[in-house]
Amino acid sequence: MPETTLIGGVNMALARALSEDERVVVLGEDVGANGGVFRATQGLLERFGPERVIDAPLAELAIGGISVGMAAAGLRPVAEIQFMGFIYPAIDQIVNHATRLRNRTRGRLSCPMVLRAPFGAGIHAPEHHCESTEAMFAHIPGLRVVVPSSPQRAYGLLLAAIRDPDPVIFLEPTRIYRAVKQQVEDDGAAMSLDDCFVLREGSDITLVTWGAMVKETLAAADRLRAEHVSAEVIDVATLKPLDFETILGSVEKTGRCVIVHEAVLTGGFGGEIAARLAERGLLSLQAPVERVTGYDTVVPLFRNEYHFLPSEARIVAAARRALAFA
Amino acid sequence: MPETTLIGGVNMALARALSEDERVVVLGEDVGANGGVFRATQGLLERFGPERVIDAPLAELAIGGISVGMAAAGLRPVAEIQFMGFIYPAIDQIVNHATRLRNRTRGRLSCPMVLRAPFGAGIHAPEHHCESTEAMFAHIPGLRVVVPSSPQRAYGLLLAAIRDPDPVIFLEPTRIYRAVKQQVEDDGAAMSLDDCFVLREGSDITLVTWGAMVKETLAAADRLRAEHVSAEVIDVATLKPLDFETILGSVEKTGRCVIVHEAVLTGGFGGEIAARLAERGLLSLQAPVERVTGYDTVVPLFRNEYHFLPSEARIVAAARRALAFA
Amino acid sequence: MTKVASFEIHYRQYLDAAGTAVAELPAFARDPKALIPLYRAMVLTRRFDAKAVALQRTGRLGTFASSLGQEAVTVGLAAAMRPEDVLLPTYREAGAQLWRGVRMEELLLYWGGDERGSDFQGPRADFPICVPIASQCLHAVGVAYAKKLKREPGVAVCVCGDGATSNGAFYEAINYAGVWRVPALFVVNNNQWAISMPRAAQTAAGTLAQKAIAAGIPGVQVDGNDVIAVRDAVEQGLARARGGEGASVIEALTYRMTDHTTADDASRYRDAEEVSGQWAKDPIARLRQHLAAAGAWSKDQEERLIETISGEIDAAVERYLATPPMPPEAMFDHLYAVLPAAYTEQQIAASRGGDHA
Amino acid sequence: MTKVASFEIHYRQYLDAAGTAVAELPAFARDPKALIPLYRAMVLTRRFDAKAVALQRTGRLGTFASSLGQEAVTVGLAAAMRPEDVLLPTYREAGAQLWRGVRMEELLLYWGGDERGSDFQGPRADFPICVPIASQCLHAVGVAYAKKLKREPGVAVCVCGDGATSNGAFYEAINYAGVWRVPALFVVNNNQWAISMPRAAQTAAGTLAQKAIAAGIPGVQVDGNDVIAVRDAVEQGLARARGGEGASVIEALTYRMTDHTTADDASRYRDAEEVSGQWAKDPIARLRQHLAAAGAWSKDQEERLIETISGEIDAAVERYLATPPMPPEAMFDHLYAVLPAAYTEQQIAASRGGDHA
Ligand SMILES: Cc1ncc(C[n+]2csc(CCOP(=O)(O)OP(=O)(O)O)c2C)c(N)n1
Ligand SMILES: Cc1ncc(C[n+]2csc(CCOP(=O)(O)OP(=O)(O)O)c2C)c(N)n1
Ligand SMILES: [Mg+2]
Ligand SMILES: [Mg+2]
Repeated sequence: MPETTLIGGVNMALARALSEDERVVVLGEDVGANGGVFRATQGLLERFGPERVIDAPLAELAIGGISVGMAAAGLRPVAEIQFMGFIYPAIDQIVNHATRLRNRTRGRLSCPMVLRAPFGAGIHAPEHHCESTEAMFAHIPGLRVVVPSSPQRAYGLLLAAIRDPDPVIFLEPTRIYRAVKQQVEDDGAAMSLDDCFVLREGSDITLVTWGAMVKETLAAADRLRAEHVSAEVIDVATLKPLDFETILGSVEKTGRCVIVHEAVLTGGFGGEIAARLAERGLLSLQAPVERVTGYDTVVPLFRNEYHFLPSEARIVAAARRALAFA
Repeated sequence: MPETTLIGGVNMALARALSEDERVVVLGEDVGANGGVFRATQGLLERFGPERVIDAPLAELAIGGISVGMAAAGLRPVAEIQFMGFIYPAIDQIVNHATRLRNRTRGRLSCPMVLRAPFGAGIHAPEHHCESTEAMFAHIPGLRVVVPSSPQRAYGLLLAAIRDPDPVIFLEPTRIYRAVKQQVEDDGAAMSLDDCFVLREGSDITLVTWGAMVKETLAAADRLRAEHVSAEVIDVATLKPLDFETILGSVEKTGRCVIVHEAVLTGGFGGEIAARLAERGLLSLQAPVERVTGYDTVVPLFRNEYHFLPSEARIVAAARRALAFA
Repeated sequence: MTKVASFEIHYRQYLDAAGTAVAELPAFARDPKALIPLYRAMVLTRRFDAKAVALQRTGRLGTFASSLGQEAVTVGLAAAMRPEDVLLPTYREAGAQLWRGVRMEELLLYWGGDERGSDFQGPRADFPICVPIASQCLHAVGVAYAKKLKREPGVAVCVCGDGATSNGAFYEAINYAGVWRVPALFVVNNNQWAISMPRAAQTAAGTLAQKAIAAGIPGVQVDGNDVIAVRDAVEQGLARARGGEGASVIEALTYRMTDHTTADDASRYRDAEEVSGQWAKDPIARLRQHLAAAGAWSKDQEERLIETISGEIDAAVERYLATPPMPPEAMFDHLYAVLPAAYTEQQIAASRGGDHA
Repeated sequence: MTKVASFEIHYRQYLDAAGTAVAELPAFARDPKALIPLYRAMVLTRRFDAKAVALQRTGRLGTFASSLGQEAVTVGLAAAMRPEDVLLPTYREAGAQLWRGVRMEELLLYWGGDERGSDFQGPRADFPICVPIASQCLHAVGVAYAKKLKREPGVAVCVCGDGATSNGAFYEAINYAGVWRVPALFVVNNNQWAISMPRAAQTAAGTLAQKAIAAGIPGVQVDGNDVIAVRDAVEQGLARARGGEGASVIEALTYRMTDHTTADDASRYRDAEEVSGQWAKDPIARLRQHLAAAGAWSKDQEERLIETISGEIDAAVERYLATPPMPPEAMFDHLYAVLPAAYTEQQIAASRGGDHA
């Protein structure tokens, strides 16, 4: 079995989907000869030709809207937005059309499309290349919001997203695109879009996270283990629809919870999870839910972006606070 | 003192701002001769002329982006988006420019602009005329998000928003545009954008809301009073930055809280408030925080939209659950 | 300075305002009898429109957007289309939708606030009415791309208003359609107004057809009150697209004879004289005169037509009014193909209805 | 069919690739000595550019976007501007920014990931580098509107790339600028590539200048490697705008001689021969030949120029490298004019730095 990175998992899933389903097309800026600025679409033009691997003129609203039209007319577009910082013009098409076409026509038309975008800070890139505004999307009814955090999950979740009959936003954590290699079999096996992933079982505290922060969160769990604290680590992976039962089950077991995300605190999706824990898990909670997040400000340019991102140290400190609470 | 409606308060504030500060301009689709589709800008063209009351071609992205340019060049644009359902193309300019220009230039340039939009369902209008996606905006650093819910607050908060040196989204609850009349003095007095409004004091439970749901929430408080329950009603009014201290203070007093908003549950701003209550108010909470919200689906067309909206009955029931919790 | 490019915009008209042919008629229009279906459809559109407005005024319909005076555009474009083409309309194209087989009760359900009105039993691939201005132009490019890739026949026909041509979505759409050479056609239904904004306030461009130049595709202007000119221009645009020559833009010049919608009051922003002057160009009277002059239409036929049409409309209204609302929980039925478990609880709560706890 | 409108697009060049005048030079260019500042600025731009790339390669700068080969566009347009004009640049207009008084160390700070690089001490009203493609075009309309309303002199000069002309923001901007008749100028720096997308893949339009027709404003094409042509065209566009005649579009034809940015590898998508063939059109060599032929430039002058410029650049680099980073809590300093109390706690937490709890 070949070893591959997260971006490699994305590439494998795209190739698989293109070869198994002729309705699948890939479109976006620089996805053709260039293979995508991160190489997610590398080799696809050569294998599947320019009719199915489509370089798009520079217009994200168009990429969104044209994907809606393609999907409604029977294709399965997988569109790339070059960076999440440029996804905003497409929101109109997502909110007003992609997620509504099925409901609006009582199922006559539908919108099986995937919008992929690299997201998150920490890659030393210029402004607008470090967004994590997944919460804006998780608020939109009718959408699925998926965030892989390992090569295997990139492959399995992207395949699931492409096969899903409804629109999916697929956010790829740039910072860990090449962080680890894993053996990923190209067996066409999709993963569930209805379940969180328990990455590590534990009994003292639950750490909930997604995206690139999985890295620091696992490191924090290691550090806690050295202090004889057994931390359960959950990768939410699919933010919408949210598999809250898995999170709740874990917190009912551990009684304590730290939620970690890179996005700014206020209105971040951690708030939704914390709110639900307070609603349905109040009697199990032995300490307030902690949120470790990006600060409520504009991500600094890269010289200081590192100070913005949640660190392993901040996660450990939050866990210690939760553990010390009595 | 003249009696006026919420939309009247908006109109008064616009007229006041235009007459007291020559940098203020009003722009948007149909804001001129037509006076706005809801008449918010009625009479302004006649009084202030077409250079300052500007009919805009049909392009919301442009309305957002041009306002940024105007503001950076020393004007104080107050732009109208005809309905919140059409605000999405402008999000790009809000996230990427309006809220960042000051930080990006270390204060050299800034962006004192207001984007007004009618929002919310329940007016028997066609699709896309019933949005409440304020949570998407409350997640954007550097923005202020303001929602008036009475004629007086429409006047005072809009004046404050226009005078504020930073960008403000000002969402006007369409459903109560003409619901009540109030005496509003045109005295130029702005209200604070840093404080919630306690509309009614109470000791048994705190009801937190904003926008058109203030109406049902006050009605629910009346109903509860008849059951000898003393409900404190808070109109958040400024969602961002959030005056959480007032809410926390109230819940520390009452021990119970129901949050009411029209937006869909998941990722709604109620989640942020509930999460903070669970973080900082855990020891005061005598019952789980309840959220009464729109359902997690696309707002139905108007024949059924009424089933989507939180009702007085649902608020009362949630309050009763919270009160019965032991 | 060297000239590196030059462009011309042409205008097409066959019938003048009095119904007299001012140019040799295209083949389909030479036999006057062949024009009767167009006439019938325009009359139906106008009568249906009047009924919808009446229903709104009496509280039995929501806000409605009238197409009064614009019947030649909406009927003419649909008449040029084939079943396998896909229509992507705005809210002012009832004439085209009815021609293509959308039922009157479906349109009434839509304007009555019921999603089932967009579940057309007729043209299953046609798009529903699009409210966010110009956003459907992009869908048309996607539909056209799908047709081309799948080697399926058919053209995506997008209709939008004059206001829409100021919107970035319109421009991105025609530009993509041009460079990808997809079978699409953009019909700009220029009724001179976008709510209260007159055409001249939207753009400094002298014609809207010239917007096509920015995308490197052909643009043409037609008399939108001349149903023959509209149908002819659309046929040519469709033929181009079918022949693999790609997309084009047609600007149809017409006039919005009434309020923007039933929620609007046009007297606030435009002169009654401007409007009444436009009646002289009425598309229905024009074709009737043309037919009558050719001996192809009589008072008697007119009366019978009105009678039949009125009967059809009344029957449709009855079916509309007899349709009970969907149950509240239906708001979850088509949120996803299969409702995720996470939503079941809310669906059950919703089923109790708005007034319940 | 009646012709209702016609348009032409013209192309302007003064110096051919060999530096020979092919048309009568505009007034400002008749005295060769007057062209030396332009030459100097182009050389500075290229040397600065090379230094920035070197700093990036050695890990002392972040991703950098080179303007190699495009110096005539960026310098020519700035040279035509007045101080009271406002520049709205992309990331590839270092030449224009330096001409207008932005300091080299400021540009380096920007590319080094430090916001203070956009706090220009020189042109205080100029906009910072804009990354989201075409979004600055709309700002230009707003700035121009403000100038017009306040009866202030000055024109908003927006620069964007060929890729940007596919974006709705570009079109909405030129359309608004046209109908509002504001003092704005849109310079399309057409370097033939948008990362890996060749110009022909962006649009079916034969020129980008013709996009202006959609907005009803003039569009002209110039040789973007001829600094005289660029400056001349921009002067005329500015004169129009200053005279109250409104906005226009200039397409400057040039070529991106290197990778899109230091993070790009253009060999993946374009032939080395295509690139090397373009060196024959180099804007700097062209002007040098013109000046030398006129006896206005010597080897000696060239050597002294290089020496001075190198010294200036080295000094700027030193100042850049000597600038310590801002403290972490500075990320809150300019979030709002006055930081709301709700943020104080977070600002204090941030001041402890990323590694701390
Ligand atoms: C994106 C968007 N902005 C605003 C509106 C509100 N609105 C509805 S119709 C209309 C005018 C449309 O004018 P035009 O395109 O000329 O079409 P017409 O109504 O004249 O047929 C406006 C501004 C909308 N529906 N969509
Ligand atoms: C809205 C947006 N989408 C995508 C990008 C990523 N991106 C950066 S530069 C670029 C190409 C720009 O091409 P062009 O406008 O021709 O300018 P050039 O870089 O050639 O000067 C792209 C796609 C971006 N910055 N902004
Ligand atoms: Mg119109
Ligand atoms: Mg380019």
